[in-house]
Amino acid sequence: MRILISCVLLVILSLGLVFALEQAPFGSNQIDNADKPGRFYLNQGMEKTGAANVVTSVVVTYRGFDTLGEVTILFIAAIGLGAVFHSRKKVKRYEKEKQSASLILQTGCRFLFPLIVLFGTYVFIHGHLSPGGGFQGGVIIASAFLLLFLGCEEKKIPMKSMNTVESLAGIIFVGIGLAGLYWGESFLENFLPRGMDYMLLSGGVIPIIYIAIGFKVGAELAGIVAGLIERNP
Amino acid sequence: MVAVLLIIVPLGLAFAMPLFNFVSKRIAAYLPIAAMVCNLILSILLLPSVMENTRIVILGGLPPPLGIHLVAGPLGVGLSGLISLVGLAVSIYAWGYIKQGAQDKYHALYLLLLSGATGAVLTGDLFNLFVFYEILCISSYALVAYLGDRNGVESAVKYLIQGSVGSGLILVGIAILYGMFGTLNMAQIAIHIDNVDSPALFLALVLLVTGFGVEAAIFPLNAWLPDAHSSAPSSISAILSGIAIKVGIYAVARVLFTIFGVAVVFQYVLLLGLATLLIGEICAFSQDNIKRMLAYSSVGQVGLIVFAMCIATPDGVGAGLLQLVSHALSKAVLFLGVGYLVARSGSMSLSSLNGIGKRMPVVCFACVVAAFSLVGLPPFVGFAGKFLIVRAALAGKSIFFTVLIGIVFLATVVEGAYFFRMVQTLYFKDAKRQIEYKKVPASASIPIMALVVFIVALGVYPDVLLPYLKSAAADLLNKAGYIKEVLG
Amino acid sequence: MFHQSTYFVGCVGLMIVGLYTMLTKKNLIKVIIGLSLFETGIYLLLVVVGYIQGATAPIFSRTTGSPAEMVDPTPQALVLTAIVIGVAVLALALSLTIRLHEHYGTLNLRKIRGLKW
Amino acid sequence: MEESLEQILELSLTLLMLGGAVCACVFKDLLNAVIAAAFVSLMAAILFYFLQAPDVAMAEASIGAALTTAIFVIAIKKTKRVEEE
Repeated sequence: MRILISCVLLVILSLGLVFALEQAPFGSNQIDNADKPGRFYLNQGMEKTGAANVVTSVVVTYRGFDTLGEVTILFIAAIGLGAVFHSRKKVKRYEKEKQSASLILQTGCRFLFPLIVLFGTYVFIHGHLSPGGGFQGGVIIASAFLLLFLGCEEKKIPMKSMNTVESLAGIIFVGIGLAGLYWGESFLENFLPRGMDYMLLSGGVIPIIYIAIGFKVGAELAGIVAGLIERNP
Repeated sequence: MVAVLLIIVPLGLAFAMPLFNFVSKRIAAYLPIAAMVCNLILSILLLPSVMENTRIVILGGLPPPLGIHLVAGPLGVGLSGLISLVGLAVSIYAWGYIKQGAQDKYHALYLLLLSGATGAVLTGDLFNLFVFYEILCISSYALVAYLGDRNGVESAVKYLIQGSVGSGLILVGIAILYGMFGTLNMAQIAIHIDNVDSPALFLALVLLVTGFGVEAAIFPLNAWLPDAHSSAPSSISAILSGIAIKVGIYAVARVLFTIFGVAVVFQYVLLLGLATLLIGEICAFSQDNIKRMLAYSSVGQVGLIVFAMCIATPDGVGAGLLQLVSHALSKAVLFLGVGYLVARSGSMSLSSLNGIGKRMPVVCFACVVAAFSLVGLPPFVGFAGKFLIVRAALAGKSIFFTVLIGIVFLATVVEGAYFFRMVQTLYFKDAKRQIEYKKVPASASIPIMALVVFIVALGVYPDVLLPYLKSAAADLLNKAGYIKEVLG
Repeated sequence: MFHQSTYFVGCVGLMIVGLYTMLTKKNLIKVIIGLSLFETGIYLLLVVVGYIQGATAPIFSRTTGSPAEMVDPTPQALVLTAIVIGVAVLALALSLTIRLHEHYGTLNLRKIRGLKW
Repeated sequence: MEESLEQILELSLTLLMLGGAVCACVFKDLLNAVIAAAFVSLMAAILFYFLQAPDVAMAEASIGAALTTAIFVIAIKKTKRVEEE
């Protein structure tokens, strides 16, 4: 019965979607529309911000407020996970009779960990020049911590410094936004000089904000993974 | 320019909270109070100037059709004032009420919830509205499960599943609108939408209203509400009933009136609102659990507000907004008060509250005032709201609306029945067992009484609010004016 | 238009499969898997919306890149935002799932009925 | 010729992705279902690359295929592995 009802609902929804998508003039109508935001970003974005990757300039400056909200949402998820898992009694650390990883695995993890962190850092530092950026780099860093959790169980993530990094990065993001309001005309405005095109030091505040986002996302996701792993049933 | 601080101050304080925790864990409880005081002062200062002309706050250095911007109009600033008023009362209450769990995390989540609500009512960009709406929703999922008990976690899971399907549908709607018009600015979409007549547009409308309707708890989408509101800690129930639902209603109204503005749809939504009203009140009548009763009563009130707004005349929308304010204040008082009643008597069952009114006079008096205000008895603000709704509905002299108003009266009778039953239980029944009742702390009675003062004062002088309501209603209904103010 | 129709079938199909999983499955983790499939479908839809046939990625370089031949960058920025929101919701949902399993010892949604209408 | 090759590739990737989604829906063993969902994310990431969205492709590959799967596996390890009737 339940399956039947849901099938009927979904068939209606899919038919509606297919009809709607067939009729809408997607994509094609925008090439000659210079006043549309998308075209504007492409035509003027490089000149105004100095970032070669237009997606980055959209994410960080023009739609920077969305990005602030999005970082906030990850922050909420990390805090919410801590609040949901909070238990009244102080539980001692999870001492299960799990077999520790083999020597090769442990050594491999120790060897790979700095390399992965380095790669993540590269990805978010070059976010304004090449594909990638704060989110992608942050996730890569978080996955390095995940590897550390799986391979070397005796290593603990220093949660306190993690929280500090997270909080400082958030404050830097908001602070740069307010600085734009102070020295420029609006919140999150690019108030630094744009620098040489295609060089690492270009794009004004974009690399700074993306580095802050990278640290914040990395710390938050690593915190989420740590919270989930360390939960004792 | 100042309007951006309304969002940034709570957000920045929430980000900084882990740093404050290193200094002392006690600071966390004061931060929401500080942020809300700041927001309340800012909103009150801004309100007179935005009454004259709407302020556009540019973000990211590009003028409106290109970048994100905030619209500090009478509606947005007024609602953010309401949010910070109720938020301030609840944060003072929570200072003494929340004693278990990770308290610093509670306060951070609470602060983020309020900043999400403020951002959602101020923004002028469709996707930004979605992002702030998600901040509101996700922090309320976490807060509903804050106590970590059986019911709380279960209802949070239900809420999360329904809420995230709703946000997915909103995203599909945004994708369709962006594909058709190539912009996310609400004013620019509103311009283009008049020139296009396509079934895709109707689909986008349905998807957006369905998605935002999950938070607004319009009839077929309200299965999560009674569970979530009754299982959450009482301070969170108050903020969910008082603020979170209102943001959902605001978003639905913005989509219906400002972006689409198709008069044909209003009648269907109006009927949905009426169905919500009837179902909510009847379910509330059959409840024995007092928090569930209040939660269903919220469903009913949402129905009434949606009904009033979809009359779609300036009077109707203004009356709906007054009812919104009245419900936010009264339901906050009721949940806050009932929180201590339940905590002292140890059970949520209505019968365990027999005769408690003599032992906890202040809280019970406040609850009775708020209940009377919700029913619509004269010296309170609820009366003004319901009276204006009836007047706006009957203004057109159509038989259709006369019949509908009859149904609204019927629902009010049901509402009166269960609230009078509650009053009877509180005052006129003998307590079965004798329990030592501790006094309610001042951190609870002061905000509750402050809100009661507002309920009575606005009930006696509703004229204070009327000019604001009028321009707020114009802000919602006057599509051409909105476009002109945003795009210049 | 063969190009875009393929993608429309892909993203609508993914959304429908995800919603079907959410509506009919009883296991909570299965429902959350359905949610993630549904969201992947939406991301694909958003990117397809900004796609222009024959255009290149919106990244300038020293040698190439004319703005007229690039795809719309805005939907890509939106999808980046939406993906991160999705993973946040997912993490919260799974933490609630673990907590629910501690209380009830099962993940079958038909058996978890502490609250009634 | 090149054009049609690309189209065939896109079509087959889409079909693979849908097949993976159906598998994720049908599998009784939750671990298998999660791996199928990760496969869907991976295919979606490749499709994003074809759609000229390298940023999104990177994000989807690293978040959807890697991190989400890890979180799911951790959650399954803490709860139950088999979907019961």
